[in-house]
Amino acid sequence: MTELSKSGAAMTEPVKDSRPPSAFLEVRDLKVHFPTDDGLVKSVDGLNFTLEKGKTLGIVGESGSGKSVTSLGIMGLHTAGQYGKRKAQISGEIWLDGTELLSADPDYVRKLRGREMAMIFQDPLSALHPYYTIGQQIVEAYRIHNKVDKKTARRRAVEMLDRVGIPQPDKRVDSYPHEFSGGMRQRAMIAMSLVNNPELLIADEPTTALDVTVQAQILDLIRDLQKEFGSAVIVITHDLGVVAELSDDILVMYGGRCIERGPAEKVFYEPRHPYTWGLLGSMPRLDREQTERLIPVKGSPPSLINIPSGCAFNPRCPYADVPKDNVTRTVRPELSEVGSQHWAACHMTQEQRERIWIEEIAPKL
Amino acid sequence: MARGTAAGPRAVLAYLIRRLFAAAVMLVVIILVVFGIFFLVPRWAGVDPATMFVGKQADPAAIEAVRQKLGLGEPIFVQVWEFFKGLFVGRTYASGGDVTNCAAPCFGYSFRNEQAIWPVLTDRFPVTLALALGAAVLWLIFGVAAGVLSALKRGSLWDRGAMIVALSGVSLPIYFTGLLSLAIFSYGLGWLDAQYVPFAESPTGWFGGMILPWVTLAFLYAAMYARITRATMLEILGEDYIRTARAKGLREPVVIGKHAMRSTMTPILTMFGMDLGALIGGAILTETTFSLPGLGQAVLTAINTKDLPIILGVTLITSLAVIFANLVVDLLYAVIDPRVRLS
Amino acid sequence: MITQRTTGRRKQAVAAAAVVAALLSTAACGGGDDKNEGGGSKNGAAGFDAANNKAAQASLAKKGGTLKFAGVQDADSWDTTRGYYGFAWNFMRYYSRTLVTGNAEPGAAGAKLTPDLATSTAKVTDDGKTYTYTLRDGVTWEDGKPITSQDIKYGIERQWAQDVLSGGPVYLKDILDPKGEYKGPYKDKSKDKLGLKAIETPDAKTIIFKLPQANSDFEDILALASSAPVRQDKDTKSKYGLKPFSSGPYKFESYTPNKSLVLVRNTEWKASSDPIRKAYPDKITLNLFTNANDMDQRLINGDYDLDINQTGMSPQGRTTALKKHKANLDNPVSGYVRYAVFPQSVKPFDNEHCRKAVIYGADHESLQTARGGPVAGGDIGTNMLPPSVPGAEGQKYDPYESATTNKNGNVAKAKEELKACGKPNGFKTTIAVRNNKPVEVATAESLQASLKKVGITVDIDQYDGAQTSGIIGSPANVKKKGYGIIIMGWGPDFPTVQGFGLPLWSGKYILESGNNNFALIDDKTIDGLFDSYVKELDEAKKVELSTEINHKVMEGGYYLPFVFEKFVNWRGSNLANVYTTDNYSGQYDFVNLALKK
Amino acid sequence: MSENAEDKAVSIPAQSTGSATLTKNAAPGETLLKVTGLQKHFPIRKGLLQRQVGAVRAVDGIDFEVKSGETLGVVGESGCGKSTMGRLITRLLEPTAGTVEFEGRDITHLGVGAMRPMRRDVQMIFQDPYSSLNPRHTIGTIVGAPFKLQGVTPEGGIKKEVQRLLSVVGLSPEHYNRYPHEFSGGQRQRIGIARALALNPKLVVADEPVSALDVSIQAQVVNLLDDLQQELGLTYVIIAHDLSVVRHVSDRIAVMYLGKIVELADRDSLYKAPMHPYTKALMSAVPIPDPRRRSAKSERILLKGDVPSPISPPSGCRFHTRCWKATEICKTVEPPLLELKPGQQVACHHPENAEDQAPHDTVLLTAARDAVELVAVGTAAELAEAERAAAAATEEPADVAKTSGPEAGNAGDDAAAAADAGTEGESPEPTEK
Repeated sequence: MTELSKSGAAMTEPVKDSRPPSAFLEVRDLKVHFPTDDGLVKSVDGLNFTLEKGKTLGIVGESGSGKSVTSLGIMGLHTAGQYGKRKAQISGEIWLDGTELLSADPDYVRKLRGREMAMIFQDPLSALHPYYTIGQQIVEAYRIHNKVDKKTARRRAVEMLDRVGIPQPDKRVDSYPHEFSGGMRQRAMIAMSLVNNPELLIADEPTTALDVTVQAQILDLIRDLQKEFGSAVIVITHDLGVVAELSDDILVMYGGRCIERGPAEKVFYEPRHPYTWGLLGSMPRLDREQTERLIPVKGSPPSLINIPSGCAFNPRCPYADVPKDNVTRTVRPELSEVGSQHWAACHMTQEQRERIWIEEIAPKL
Repeated sequence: MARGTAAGPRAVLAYLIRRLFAAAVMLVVIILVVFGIFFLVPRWAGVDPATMFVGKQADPAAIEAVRQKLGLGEPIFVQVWEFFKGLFVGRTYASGGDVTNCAAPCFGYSFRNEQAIWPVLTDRFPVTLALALGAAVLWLIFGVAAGVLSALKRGSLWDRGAMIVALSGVSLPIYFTGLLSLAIFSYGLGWLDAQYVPFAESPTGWFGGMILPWVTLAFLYAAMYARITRATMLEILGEDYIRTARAKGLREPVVIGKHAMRSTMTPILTMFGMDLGALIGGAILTETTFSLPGLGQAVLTAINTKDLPIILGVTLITSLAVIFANLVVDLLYAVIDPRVRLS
Repeated sequence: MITQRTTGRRKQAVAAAAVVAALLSTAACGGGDDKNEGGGSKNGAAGFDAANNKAAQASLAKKGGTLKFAGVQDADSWDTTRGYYGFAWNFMRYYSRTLVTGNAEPGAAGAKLTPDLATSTAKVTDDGKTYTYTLRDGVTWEDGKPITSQDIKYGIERQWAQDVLSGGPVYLKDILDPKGEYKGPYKDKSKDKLGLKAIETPDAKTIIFKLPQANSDFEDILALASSAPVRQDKDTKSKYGLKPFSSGPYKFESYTPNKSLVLVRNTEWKASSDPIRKAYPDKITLNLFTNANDMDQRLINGDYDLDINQTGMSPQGRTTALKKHKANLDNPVSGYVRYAVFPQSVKPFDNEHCRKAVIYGADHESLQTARGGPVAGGDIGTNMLPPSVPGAEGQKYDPYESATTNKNGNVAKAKEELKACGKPNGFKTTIAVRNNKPVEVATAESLQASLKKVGITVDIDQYDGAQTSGIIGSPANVKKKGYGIIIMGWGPDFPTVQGFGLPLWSGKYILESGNNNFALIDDKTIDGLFDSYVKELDEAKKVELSTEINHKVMEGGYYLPFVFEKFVNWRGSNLANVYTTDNYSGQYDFVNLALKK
Repeated sequence: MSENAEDKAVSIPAQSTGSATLTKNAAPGETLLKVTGLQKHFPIRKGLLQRQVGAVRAVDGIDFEVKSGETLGVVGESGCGKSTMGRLITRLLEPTAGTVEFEGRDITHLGVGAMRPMRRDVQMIFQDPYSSLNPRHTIGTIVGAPFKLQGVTPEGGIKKEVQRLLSVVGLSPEHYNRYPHEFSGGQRQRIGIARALALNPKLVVADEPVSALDVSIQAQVVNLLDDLQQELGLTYVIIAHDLSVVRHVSDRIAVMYLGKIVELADRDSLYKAPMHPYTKALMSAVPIPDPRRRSAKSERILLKGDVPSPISPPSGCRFHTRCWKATEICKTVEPPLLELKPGQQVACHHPENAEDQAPHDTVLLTAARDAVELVAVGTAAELAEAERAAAAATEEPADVAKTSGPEAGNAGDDAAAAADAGTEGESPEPTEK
């Protein structure tokens, strides 16, 4: 592993007048808004979480919940390559290994990308450049951050392809993405992301475009590599199965905000938000006895331009009228601790939720 | 689109042979069509083409002689056959004790100017080629650059201005922009003397004389290319692999210049291949406007004087050039986009 | 002569002309370079019409320099036997000599013949059938060999080889061998290829022409470039036009058809042997353009000295030049008459009253305007004989009062004629007009409008102008298409009534194809007058006969003349000794042009 | 469940007359659709003369029946031919060989005209609710189109009927004049379903009906399909790649692999005791939304490599290149689809949970030894912890993976070759994910 001084640069960076981070990755009050002709799209609207090295955070949510926007925000990809007048508005703090990224020099953040933090995308066919060979793309990723000649870089690329389980890597390194199968492409994508041993890996729907058996291979690979490199991993997905397999902690997003966050086991076995209940009830499960009917969440996800006032989930929530004074429709609930390292944002009291979960929801799952 | 491993030299050769075969078929069709237009259509219209070649005091002997010399008495397929023979082994034009040898490659013989066509073509083709190539280089550079800048500064004053200029470039005919540029830069301000000077005589003079024609011809296309580049670049910038490139930590100029540009080149190249034919038309207009002694000028004079052999020769040589250039474009296409296989 | 300058490509150019003209006038204003203003100075232009029928700045002529011609139209051929364009004949005098030629003098004097290769004009026998010439001493080819009478005979014989050398005039062929017995030099069985019986060359210095029938214009015909000598060993047949072998003061250095031509001095030519040619410049170049506006602009800029085509400036260049550089312009009569002609085969034009109805009904002033107005178009044509031809009376002869009383048409008279024709309510007919001549189309439209007022309805048929001889040259086709009115123009090959009018008015010249007697005039009186003319050797009588022929033609009402054509010609400021000559129908006489000192 | 309540409030003509349902539809349990030896080969043409140089054997000889009123689920991975199969039985594609019988009538080669009455009875629902609706047509036009195509005027007119259908699928009748872009994904899929139901079909073939939808919406649509089946007595063939969804909706399930049905069984039999190794691997691969399972040291069968090319499928049993139980016979003899247990058919020489069909053949193929990997499930952090704890343990899963290499030896070559051609097989089935 080629070690460049990854932390040294932090001293030259302006440190925000703010309390120092407590974790390897700490996101504080992250907001990502996009101005459009129809209005301001509040894709992420105040998000907080922390992540330690070697641990995995699963971010779950439906399309439009802001989970992908969050990952791009951390990578600084909303500001890079923003052309024209309509720029994304980002605020908050992102502390990575002691450095605040949003206030840092963009070029400094650029240098971190691919080296300290890397990303795996959903559809490897479109995420890999169709005109360059797999090898060229990995070599490029390596040489941005390492002053080595092409030969060395190529050796490294072959090594990485071998590591992610691509057969005959010395030959396949010269293949183009379209000559790979879907699973192979995702392996190549992973090889490219990990070529610089990043300390933070963000996997955005890494297996959604893949078949079940290939998905199992890739999940296994990610797990394996994480164990080997000790990186912090954020897995973004809509599939509760994937999160359950990979994550230590789970963050459930709805309408651009976190509505529940906690250790995986807590979120699955003691969920404290009606939306989480809805997600669990919507899912047909292979590991349980056949149920007669699924329990869907009614209605559709909210528009991010007109997020419902109060609790964003209130129009779809079967328990919206449980708290008094119509509070669910007027006041936005903040996250509150409902257990050890477990937070949820709901107006219902702890007791109410506990009762509903135990009496009404859990038996039906 | 067939897929497979990278095409080997044999595949390229087979592809080339196939393409050349297709090109030959194409040329034969072109020759037949031109023959048809200039020999058959007047006959249907009840006009004897031979009378178009004699002077004011039309002597029947002269008309007959011309008919014989041009081979107009022969059936059309014999005429075509003679023409093809001439291409490869040369041919002899004989009439009234006057014998003219036209050595291979014999593209025909102009009775208006009493010249074999081939030397006319070799004399004039370089001018047209220089005009077309120079203009192509100019429009590719400036059109693509303007398009990229517009895409990157979308919605800015520059973008709007460039697109308005591009729109006017697309809409204005060459003879208008040509005359306008002549009027302003040559006659009016006297900055550029738009007068053709052979390269061998004075390279700088040649260059100076070509600037206005180049710019005029390039303007039309640069405008189109700026528009297509802008649109394509905007589309490409939204592609996932551009995001990937940024996620790797690449500098923005590399993201744009390498990753986005290569993809942007694909439709531009496609368009370029299609424009080559139209380029000849543009070159003819430009040559006319600027009195450049190229193929366009020759063919225009030939059309006015019904000098079929010149028209046929120019049509052939330009068709050859277009077909050849398209072949190059297709090969380049395969180089740029590995998904395109030569089949 | 044939003019082909105004071709289809003009149309496009004209379209953009207005804008460009506007720009130019502003640009020129800012120039402040008044080199073209003021007449007669050393560096200035001589003034408007300064070279029209008079020599401008002759005293400033210098020896040397490069005379630069520009043009949009190349010669049909530079082969003396094959060329038919007037400007080509004019230019050929640089490299070819004839027995006799037109005077190198302005105006009408230029049409007078003067000996060139010959020591004097012909000794003609009383019956007018034998012409004898003696050659000067010291006349040479470009390789230094002397020009012999045999060379002259051979050059003339080439006219017989129409199958190889088509395109040029064939007057001599028709006069010397009316029965077509001689087959031309290329099929000549005799050893020296000089088998034509009508020309005798007893020695190298003497040449005798024996005419089967007298022709009083014979010497004028011998003055045409097509009578120039050609040396047998240098005859490259059909390719001779690419590099003619010079007998004059200049020879071909290079020539690329439709592109450029360069003449350089012929060092073997001796000034002492040539009383006509001054040979001022060292070099003469011709560059061909495709864009007439561009060429005119370059003339105005001074890049070139002269338009070789001599058909007047393009409308845009003319406008600019008239405004800013009037002193560089001349406005000579071109020798052309522009007219409408009524084929008698198409009813009701078999009736002369119907023809006259059209003549009276026409608005002559608007026709003149359509032609370009008095300056660019010319004076209203009142009869058919161009002013440059001896015997012409110009507007003094105006049988239909077209330039005076009836210049805007005379509806009453026209109706009267219609009544006499038996068509009191008018009739319908068709005008045939070349589609590649916008000005002719405009005249047709003008005629259409004025005829409507007298009840004559006309359709306009625009036919392919490149195929004129095939379409209106065939009387059968004209009749079939019902072309009651044909719009055309005509100029003299050589300035006599025969050179101008014979093909148009003689019953003998009604041809099945390539016909130019569109009116199909088959009038014994007119034919008789022509017969008398060709036999008449007295110049004064010839003039009288010319006038009479003109009167007869006009009285028959076969033609509606539009204008005696004039054009606006550019004269480069750098030129000296410039003058127009009737020998070449108002063109500048090229042969003695000089650059200023 | 508000929609449910609404649904039931709507009277459905087919049901309102009670017995009419039975006369219209075949009696429950009767065979509605019978497929025998069905094949579809897409020719591959190459060269100047477009000679056929091979074929994508998308569907390569399958037999099954669908009984009236039941739901047949079809699962498989990309390129297994399931979508092609769907298009064949709805006759959107012409089969290369085999027969399709609908209500006892052979419809395999019926022409367009003869198929028209059949089209009323067989309807299709597509995966992508975005691209299957014409954006320029109103919902009323889209849902009413089948009436116009068939020349049928329902009682009370088309508009009324369309509005009724909209309420059946849980949309408001006021949506009649709106355009597709005004609807969310789930609502659009409901529109697609309404369109399919317009002519009161007997068989509905749904190709990935919920895979483009969000989880919470998926459940709505699954429930809707369920309700409609109960109320209208519909028969479904539901094609999907998601095993949990298929299990939830199906009565019987067919598992496809490379153009073949490898197992066809009752839902419960299949999920409780899968017989075909592929079925087993497939089910094992599904991630389970239960974090406790990983700490329970459960292990997973991890197949190696990719599905081979359908252009040149492996000989014998098509799964033998990736099967851990493959023996010589699997390489040479294609196993027939046999009913080894009532209601459970399987095409395997060495089935799981059943008697070995070729007990004499016991020597595993060399490739079979590396064909599969058993891996532990858990988060990386947990696994790292576990490893540290068992540092001295002799068996280390990660090590096995490393020494054997993911696709070593011959199997690796095959897989690589397959990877080359793999997506070629996808082209006839562009909608499959």
